[in-house]
Amino acid sequence: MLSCLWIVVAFPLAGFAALALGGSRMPSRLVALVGAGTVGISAALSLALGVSFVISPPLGRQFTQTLWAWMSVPPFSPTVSLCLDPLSLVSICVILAVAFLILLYSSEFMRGEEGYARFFAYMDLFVGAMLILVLANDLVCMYLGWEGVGLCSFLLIGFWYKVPRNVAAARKAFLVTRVGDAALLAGIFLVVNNLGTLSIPEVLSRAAASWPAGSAVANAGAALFLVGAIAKSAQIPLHVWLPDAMAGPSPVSALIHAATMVTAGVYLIARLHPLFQLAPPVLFGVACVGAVTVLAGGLAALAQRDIKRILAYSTMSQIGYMFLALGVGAFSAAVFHFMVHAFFKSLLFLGAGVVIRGLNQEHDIFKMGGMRHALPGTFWAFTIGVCSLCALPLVTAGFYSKDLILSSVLSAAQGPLWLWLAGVAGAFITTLYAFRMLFAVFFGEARTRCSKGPGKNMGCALAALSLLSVIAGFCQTPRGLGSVSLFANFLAPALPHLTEQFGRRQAALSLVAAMVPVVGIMVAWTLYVHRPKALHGYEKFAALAAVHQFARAGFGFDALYEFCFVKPVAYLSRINRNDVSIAYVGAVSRVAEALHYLLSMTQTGRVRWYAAGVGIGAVILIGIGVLL
Amino acid sequence: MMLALLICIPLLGGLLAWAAGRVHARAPHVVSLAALALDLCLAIRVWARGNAQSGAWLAQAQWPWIPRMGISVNLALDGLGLLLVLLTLFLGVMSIVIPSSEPRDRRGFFHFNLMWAISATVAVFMALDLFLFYTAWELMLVPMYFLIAGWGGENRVRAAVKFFVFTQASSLFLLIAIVALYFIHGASTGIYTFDYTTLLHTALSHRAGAWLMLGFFLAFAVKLGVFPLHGWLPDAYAEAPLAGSILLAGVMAKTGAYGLIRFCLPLFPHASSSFSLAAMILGAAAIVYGALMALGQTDLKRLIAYTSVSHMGFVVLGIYVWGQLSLQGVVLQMISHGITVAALFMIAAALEKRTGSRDIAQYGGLWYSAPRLGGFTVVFALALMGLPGLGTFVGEVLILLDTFRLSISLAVIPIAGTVFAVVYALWMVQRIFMGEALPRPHIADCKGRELAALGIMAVLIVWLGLYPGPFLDTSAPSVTAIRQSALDARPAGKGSMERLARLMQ
Amino acid sequence: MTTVPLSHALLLSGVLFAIGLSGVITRRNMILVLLSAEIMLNAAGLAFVAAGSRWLAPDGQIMFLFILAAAAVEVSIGLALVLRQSHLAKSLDIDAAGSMKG
Amino acid sequence: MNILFCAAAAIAIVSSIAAVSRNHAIHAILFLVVSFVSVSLVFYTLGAPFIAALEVITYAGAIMVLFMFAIMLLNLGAHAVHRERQWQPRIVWIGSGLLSLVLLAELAWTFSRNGAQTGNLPVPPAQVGLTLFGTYLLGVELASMLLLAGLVGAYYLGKRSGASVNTKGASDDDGPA
Repeated sequence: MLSCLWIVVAFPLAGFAALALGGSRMPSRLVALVGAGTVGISAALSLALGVSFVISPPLGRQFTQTLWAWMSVPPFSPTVSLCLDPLSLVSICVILAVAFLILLYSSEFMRGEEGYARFFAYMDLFVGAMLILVLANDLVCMYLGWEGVGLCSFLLIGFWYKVPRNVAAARKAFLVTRVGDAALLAGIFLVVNNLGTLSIPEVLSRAAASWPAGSAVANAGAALFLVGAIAKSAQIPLHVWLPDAMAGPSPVSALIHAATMVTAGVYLIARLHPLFQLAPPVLFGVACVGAVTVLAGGLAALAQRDIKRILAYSTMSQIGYMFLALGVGAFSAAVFHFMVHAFFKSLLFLGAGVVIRGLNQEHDIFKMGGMRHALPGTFWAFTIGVCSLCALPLVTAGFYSKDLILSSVLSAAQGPLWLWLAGVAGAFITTLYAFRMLFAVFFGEARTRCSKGPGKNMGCALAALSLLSVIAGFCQTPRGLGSVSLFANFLAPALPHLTEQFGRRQAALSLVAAMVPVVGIMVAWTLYVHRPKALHGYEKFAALAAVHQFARAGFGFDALYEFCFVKPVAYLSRINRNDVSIAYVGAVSRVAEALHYLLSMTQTGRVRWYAAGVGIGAVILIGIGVLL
Repeated sequence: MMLALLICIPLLGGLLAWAAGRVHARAPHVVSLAALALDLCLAIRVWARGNAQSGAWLAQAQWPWIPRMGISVNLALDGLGLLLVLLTLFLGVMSIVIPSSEPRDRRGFFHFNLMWAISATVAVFMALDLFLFYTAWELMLVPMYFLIAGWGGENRVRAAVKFFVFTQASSLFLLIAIVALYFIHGASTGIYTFDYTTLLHTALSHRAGAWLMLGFFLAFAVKLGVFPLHGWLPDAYAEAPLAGSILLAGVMAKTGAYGLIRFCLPLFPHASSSFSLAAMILGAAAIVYGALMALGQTDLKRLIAYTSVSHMGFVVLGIYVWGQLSLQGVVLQMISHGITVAALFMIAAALEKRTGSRDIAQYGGLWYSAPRLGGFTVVFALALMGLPGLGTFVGEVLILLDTFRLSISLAVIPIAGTVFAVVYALWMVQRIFMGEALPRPHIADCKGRELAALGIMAVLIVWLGLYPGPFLDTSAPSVTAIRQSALDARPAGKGSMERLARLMQ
Repeated sequence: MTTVPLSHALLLSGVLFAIGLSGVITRRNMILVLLSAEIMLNAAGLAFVAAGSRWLAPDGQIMFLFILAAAAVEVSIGLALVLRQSHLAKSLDIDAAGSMKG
Repeated sequence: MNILFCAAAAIAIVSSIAAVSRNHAIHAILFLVVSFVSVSLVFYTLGAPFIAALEVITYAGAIMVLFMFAIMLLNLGAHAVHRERQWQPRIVWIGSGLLSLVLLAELAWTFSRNGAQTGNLPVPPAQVGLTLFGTYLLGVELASMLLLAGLVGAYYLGKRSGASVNTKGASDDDGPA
């Protein structure tokens, strides 16, 4: 059964091939069938694989399938090989499940768009690349998937290619992530040079054996991988592409820029965690990046008006939580949050998609309102998503995952208290912006008329994701609440389990953390619904307004990069359009011309001068003969 | 015999095509296509058969030519040469088969020039006699000059003269170096010969070696378009007719790299070793500089030309790193770059034919009317930037890995260069196919022969990217042999590479 | 019979040649330029004859004969040109022939 | 013999200098004749009587007559001497004289290193003739061709120059180069 692993990857790629070659001639129903069907089959197959994996686990709880030798230039011989272990199994199941639901949603959402087949082709390619990234047993093979998802992200952000803004956003996304990819590639080079292998398990075991903890080479390698992860996962300071990436269709934002691709950085660090454990400063750096991003993302989300940009900053912030967890060594907590986040964030994006479609591409939440009545089903789904995002205690999946992260931060040896405080503050801000969005969109009076509601396919997808957003948390509950540890135990062979210390202090602080969302909801209710006028006064304070502006602009990173990199490069290439480095060609011809001019001056037409010239020439020649 | 056939078929085909031009306007096209296809089949047959044999040389043939001066027609084909011959013939077929490459007038003479240029290029890849090599090297130049000057764009004469002067001037250095080598070898051993294998172990003084090496390097570097010597390149690439651009960028640039690998480094191992740091820096600089220049271009063909400068930077870097990986990477980079750049020139020609302009600002939003052309452009633009899964990635990653192994600080520049590559590749695609559509409503999408040619090339580039095994295996023995022969001659720890490596530790 | 040292004969030819050269360069009258050229030719012939005499070979004298033939032709053509030019330009000034510069 | 050579050489040098520097064309010609005659004497001392005779006959005789004819055709009179004086201020001789002196110094330095003597026997005209029409037959033929070409050329130029005086425009067109 496990040997069918390659088929899981092959199906979406086959779907891509079919759609790319013949998609333009297929009827749209067939396109959707091929596009979503191939992913659906893969999803079913992955579930079957999961069952088979649990029932009869392979040796070492790890199954490797080498498909072919990619390049064999010893000592560099990457292979195209897949590896199924608990981590990748969980990941592919989540990815395929979410991807299938989103494609189901898209089959209705995208109907009538120009490039319907193109959309599904890209999506299938994306799923295939994501599966390669997750399943790869080889660093270079992983890089293949890593770049592949980046490419699909580029193609899909620029899906509506006629709008220059979308095109620029697509380019920006690819460029920024490519900066990280270059670092990742350098990291791979470092690893293969020092360890002589590319197979991930081999790399990890050899690194543990030959690199002392905290050594420079381990730090350098981990840091390079971290840069790659930061760029891909839109963490500060390489997060600038993610808000712009919302130019793509909503399902794309849901699948790529919320559920799967952006969490690739988290997956990378989890996958290579022994390497990071050899580099404690880098690991601490991961936590810091996470904590900063949690806060910055949340604050920026609070200042946005565009519903998708709010969700984008929210995604950043939530991935910040995952980084926080990774940084303190709670790898399974990060993966758990990855799974739960995939469900509720795609739910939110899909819900937002319904609203936006219903309001004719209206993105501003303050021009929406009262959608509760127009789209009741969507309202409930969205509410579930928001609650899960805010980690409403007990009933939502988000609570269990976020609680696990915060308690891990608290009990981790290297986690100082301010990391936990940042996490809790982030949770409060999360609640604030999430409910601000919910209240603005679904409560109050309708400012725009809703023209279209979700159909059958979209409804199914929303319902399934809502369900998952609620129940997914119950496989891992904290000690006080049943102490279920299915998820962490399942991952244990791949990811070390962080043993939580559970004392009175932890319990008290956990309780505080759990209550934060409730307080947050009340504050949000007060600020945005009950007494909205309270907020209007803030503009009087220039400092506050400036902070608001600053947060809305994403803390000025865009402007900074524009000033430091984009402008100089553009300026250089513009002024040097005619290539100064080959100006010497012109100089050569000009010197020749000048010589020609000089020589032609001797051509006077006076015979006596010519005779004198002949005489001088004879004198010189004979003189040379005499002197030599 | 097979080797002579490989050279002679295009030669005769060219003559026949010229003659056929008097009979019917379409006849030259058919004749040269048939000749090249036959030649390609022969080359593929050599490839299919060759792997069984052991040793670096797959086929060899020798006839006396001017025995008194030690000149013979000495042809030999190893894996490296074979791959490049295959590339030459493949691109030759592609450049003929595509309809937009067909000129309006003087078709017979056009095909004659094309075929002779191809034939000379094939001979360059096979010649083991330096005199024969030089003859073929020069023979390559003349038909190409006529192609550019006769059927090029607006500034064709200027571009052709620039091309001719540059390459001819640099070739003279090559000639001087070859003759000097001939006499030095003759003086020291008493055997006056142009035979490559005999000359391989000529004892040279330090200074003589350095000067001769520079002579060789200059000629090859100009052909390759190494950074400060690329002055002719953007003009010639941009002004040449489609088939000329494909041959120039796809194949002839590779003769420079081939010359470096086959002649420059093995003949002068000491001098090259001291020179390698400078050459590597030139290569790394070219990667970034070419990318920057590509960003600023408004002419599509010039843009492609500058990306070519950038990619040839990788090739130079890989050659002078002189590692097994990097050389294998160079071979693969040459093949995939040849295919990529040829495809991009085809696309540029298709766009030029349909819109009547090469100015990128004149394009925009063309995806709507030509999605297939857009798709191909995306694929080959991705190949330009070295996306994994496409051939250029394999080449780049192998080159970069060996560079990284040699010196991390040197590797930083090309790795950063790959980021620039994203900018120009994506920007190119987006400016042409995306954004707001211009008033011009529709252009025809590619179909028929154009579709087939681009499709085959796209399949090949993916094949190279995902399963480069057959290509790497073909070139491995010859690359190992050449590399080893140069390494054996080189004293340990004397070269700048070793010094560099020590510096880095 | 005492013989003349070869160097004396060659020196004489050198002196005559130099005189002729300075005449060619300096004179503006075309006829006198031709005349100076005759002196130079003659000097060259002298060198040949002297060298032939040194080896007792007839070849030097034969060379003089050839020079003589060339001089005869040169003078006849040259004078014809001078006549024509003086008709056209109404002057014997050789610098006036600068208008022929292409 | 040596004295004869030296005397003849001295006369040749002096008369050649006079020939190139006289302002009156006829005087110059006459000095040139003197120069040629003295050079023919030098030839005689060098053991080349045949050449000495030819020098007198052809150079001093035929060629000089040609010059005479040309000067007479051009009708150079006293005004020509005056114009010549205007054209040739003494100063212009300095440059060319210096150049010639340098050339002469170089030649002298080269020649003076040669200590050989010229032959003490004359080379008889018979031997010259035999060699001329034996070894150098081809050269003789070429020289005759040259003379023929000179003849035709001089005739043609002379004819055109005569025609151009009368009908200048018409004759300029029909002449092939």
